[in-house]
Amino acid sequence: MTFLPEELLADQIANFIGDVRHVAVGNASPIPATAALLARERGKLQGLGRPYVSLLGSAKNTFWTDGGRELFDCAGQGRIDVFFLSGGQIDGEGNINLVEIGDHAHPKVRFPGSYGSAYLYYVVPKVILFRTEHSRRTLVPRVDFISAAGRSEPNVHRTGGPVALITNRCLFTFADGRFTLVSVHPGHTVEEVIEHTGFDFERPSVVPETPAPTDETLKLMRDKVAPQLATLYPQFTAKVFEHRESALLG
Amino acid sequence: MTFLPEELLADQIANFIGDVRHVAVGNASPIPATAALLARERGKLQGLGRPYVSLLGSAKNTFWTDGGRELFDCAGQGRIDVFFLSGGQIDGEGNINLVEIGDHAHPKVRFPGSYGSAYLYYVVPKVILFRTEHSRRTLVPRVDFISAAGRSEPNVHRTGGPVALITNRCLFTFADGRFTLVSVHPGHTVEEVIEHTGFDFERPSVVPETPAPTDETLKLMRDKVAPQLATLYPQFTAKVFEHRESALLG
Amino acid sequence: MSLVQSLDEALSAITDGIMLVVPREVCGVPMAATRALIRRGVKDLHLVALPTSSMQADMLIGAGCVKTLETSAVSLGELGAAPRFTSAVLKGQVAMKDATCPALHAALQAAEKGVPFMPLRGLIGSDVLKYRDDWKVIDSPFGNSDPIVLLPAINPDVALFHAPLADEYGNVWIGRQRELVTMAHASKRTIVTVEKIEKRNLLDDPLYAAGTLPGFYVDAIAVAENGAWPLPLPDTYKADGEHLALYAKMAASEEGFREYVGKYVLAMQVA
Amino acid sequence: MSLVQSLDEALSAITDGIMLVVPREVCGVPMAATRALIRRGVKDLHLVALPTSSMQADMLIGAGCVKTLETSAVSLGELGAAPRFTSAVLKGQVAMKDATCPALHAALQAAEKGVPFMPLRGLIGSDVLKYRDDWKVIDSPFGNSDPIVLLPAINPDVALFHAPLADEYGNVWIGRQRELVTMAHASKRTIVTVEKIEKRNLLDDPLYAAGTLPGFYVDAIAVAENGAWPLPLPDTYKADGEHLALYAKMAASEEGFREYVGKYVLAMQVA
Repeated sequence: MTFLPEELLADQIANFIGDVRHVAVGNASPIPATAALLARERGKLQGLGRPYVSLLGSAKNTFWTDGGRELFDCAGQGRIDVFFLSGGQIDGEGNINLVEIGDHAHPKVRFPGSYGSAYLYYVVPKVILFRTEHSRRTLVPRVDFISAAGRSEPNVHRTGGPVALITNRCLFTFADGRFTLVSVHPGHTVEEVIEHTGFDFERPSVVPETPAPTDETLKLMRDKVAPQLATLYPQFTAKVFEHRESALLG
Repeated sequence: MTFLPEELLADQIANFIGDVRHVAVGNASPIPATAALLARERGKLQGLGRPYVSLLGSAKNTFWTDGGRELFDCAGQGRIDVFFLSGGQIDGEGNINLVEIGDHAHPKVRFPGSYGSAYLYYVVPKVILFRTEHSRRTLVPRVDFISAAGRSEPNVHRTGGPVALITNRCLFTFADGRFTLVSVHPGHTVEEVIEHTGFDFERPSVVPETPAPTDETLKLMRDKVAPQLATLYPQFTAKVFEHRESALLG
Repeated sequence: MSLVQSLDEALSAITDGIMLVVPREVCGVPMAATRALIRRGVKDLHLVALPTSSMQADMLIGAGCVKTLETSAVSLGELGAAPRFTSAVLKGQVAMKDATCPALHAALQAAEKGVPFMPLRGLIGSDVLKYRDDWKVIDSPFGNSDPIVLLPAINPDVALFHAPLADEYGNVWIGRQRELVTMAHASKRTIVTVEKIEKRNLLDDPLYAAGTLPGFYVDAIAVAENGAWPLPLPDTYKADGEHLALYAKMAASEEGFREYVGKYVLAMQVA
Repeated sequence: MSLVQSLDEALSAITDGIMLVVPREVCGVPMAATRALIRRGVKDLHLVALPTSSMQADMLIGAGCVKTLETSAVSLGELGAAPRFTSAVLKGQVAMKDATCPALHAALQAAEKGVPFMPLRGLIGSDVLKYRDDWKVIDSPFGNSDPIVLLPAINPDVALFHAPLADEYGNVWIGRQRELVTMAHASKRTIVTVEKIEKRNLLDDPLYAAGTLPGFYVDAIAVAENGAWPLPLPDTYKADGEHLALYAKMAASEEGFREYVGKYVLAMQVA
């Protein structure tokens, strides 16, 4: 079957989610939400009854009844296995910047702020970084402001951190403070990834192409996931799952 | 008018409550509850609309909706002005013992436990101690176990503590780590108080008699307070306010 | 296994030696579950009574289920001292970790928040603090030679309580009894007995949702009608004062307590 | 003065220079009150947005009401950056105290509990921590060379929010939005706007009581119908997306923002 880039990314993210108990997805994150719901549908098919998926912007898909602190308390209890973060800048050590570009005293660009990243990055076992603009502007040698650090000293209590970074061009994994290029999406090249990445990263001598979603996965996304997404992400759902003709990828 | 000892004590306690915003009364404390409600009726007469009275055992007379911690959080916020505590033992430095008598490793007597005293005694500005058995068994030179200390070193953050001790025989105030005998209840004597008190205390050369409740006060208690108490303390209300004939004090 | 189980199935995670947290009398004390645990003969519990207990702790201690008791007080209230508790403490049959109410609330909140400790005012100069070598005093870094107590988080293995209502998704309506939420958040597993289970989703109704512990935190539910008896269930039923007086009287002696257990615990059907 | 007041009366305690805490977008943002504050021209606020804000902080900053902003993020969400916030930060017109969401929740909980600080995991190695000289790092006395951040309590002068319903005793139904309770507990005064006031006692109904902030904590209430507009009120009404888009467009420039304020704030009647 043909598929859209969004479907490729969601499939890859769902693979990273794996078999876990609870995936939480922040606001304005339609592709991670698609991936989380896909993981849940796969869990249903295997009779697992997991993961539990919390979509933070959705009253229907969250269980919170203890106020805004509950998400963070829940993570602190070790009850959130996967979360997603992005960054105005992301550097090669996995540091993310959601605050500003330029000198702290006189920044040139201001982003909204760190949200919960300075906490969740440290306590959610699998944080999947997500940035659809893969450029030297976003993937930098060193972030100007560390909203949350990619790694910590050994004596720092840390139960979480980044495990992967997915972009519009490729997929990296993260371990021991370094990114490793795992695969390049169809239509993109390793050279292109090197050219547009501001930090050094590991890579095998032959970098495979990111595998296309299987027909089974595409059907799950389109038939089961899309209807669940429509209320929270109507525009995204319409574009990716309803009016596909306009944007097909071979 | 004639009155019962309970009415005398409640009147005295109400005077100590004074003009405050919030009086909280623990479980199984009918005389302090009477005093708190009397203070509220006096406030109404003066058009003050205070104090707010919380009776902890009563669903009708508490506002708590945040679970068992709310009472203590409320006190920590400085929103409880008056509370009442008792002790299996109370000593001359204002220490109270709600835990045990004897050696800690092998106690001879065990009380229920310290409840919230080890906290509330430190953070409620006016704690009124209350012990209807005034004897050398209860008022001791030194408590065997300090559930809560009567006073603290100057560097210890402390916004509360004991201001008075009322017994079946007399009324003490507490300041600078010492009790002072203020008045002796009708029918009792200073000598008797000295004989039955295990700790030293200050006293003026002439100790007055605890003044009888005024007719106005007795009417307030009997007409306004008693009906509010009846649900929570039916036996007490019946004994003190309904079947008074059997136990009148001249 | 389904979330909704028989009482004995639901309680199977309460094994010998675990740390078990239970609520105070006004919150929904799981008395049917307590009787089932005594029938099964669970042993060596580290019982955390948040922050106090009455008949439940007294029975569990009397039946020999408790190795360590962490609480602020145990008493039968107007019926007097808790006799089995008092006897066991005086005989050294139970290890006491005496606390004060807000310390237990705060230590559970520390576990809820995933932090190693919580600070608390008060306590300084008390023997409650003196005998708790697991509590620490530091100079507050925000003060000036200002000592403050730090309480280590309490992370129970299991939270157990009784509630009026659950739905088929495991959501439990707890109303104003919010320490039950903290207990569940702080504990590795949560087991709930309820008066009834309704076919609905409590979280869909904003009025119910405000007083609901989400099923996400709940590991097992068993229906136990009148499951707090003879203690009260808030907004649902009152205490059975006559039976409580009977308990106080019988439990005053070791023999009387055994007779009580024989008659009201061992001989009773599982709810 | 009665607890129920006109909007301007109720807001009179929000004077220049105070510390004001307001909730995030999904909790009931007091927008009618925000417009009234801008009309009155309040200045030099230390605004704590718990833990984030959208149009409310952007407007207060654009109108020159804010001296210090303490929050984890300000954004118009799908409509993009918050333009007046962004401009003011880049021009140095507002002093930023950048935080992270759970730190603000925890610091308010510290005030709620009357403790000087709360510990929090995470943060170590971040520039959020680096630029907060009011936050301290200690070696946890329960760890082994285990650094942990201590956040000083945030004790606001006033908590301000909008809710669906209050009763004549000042009890306010807040449903699941429990951070509103913590805000009120942590603040010296609490001012609430509501859609309506009913003649009843919310605490008498266990279903309502579970989601009620007791009037004991409330200092003033004003009725402001549709008082969160154009933002949503949970379980009551949705956001006015069209108006929000209009705001985002007009507020993109200083002049456009002035025009917006002239048209939708200054020219509007007090609710």
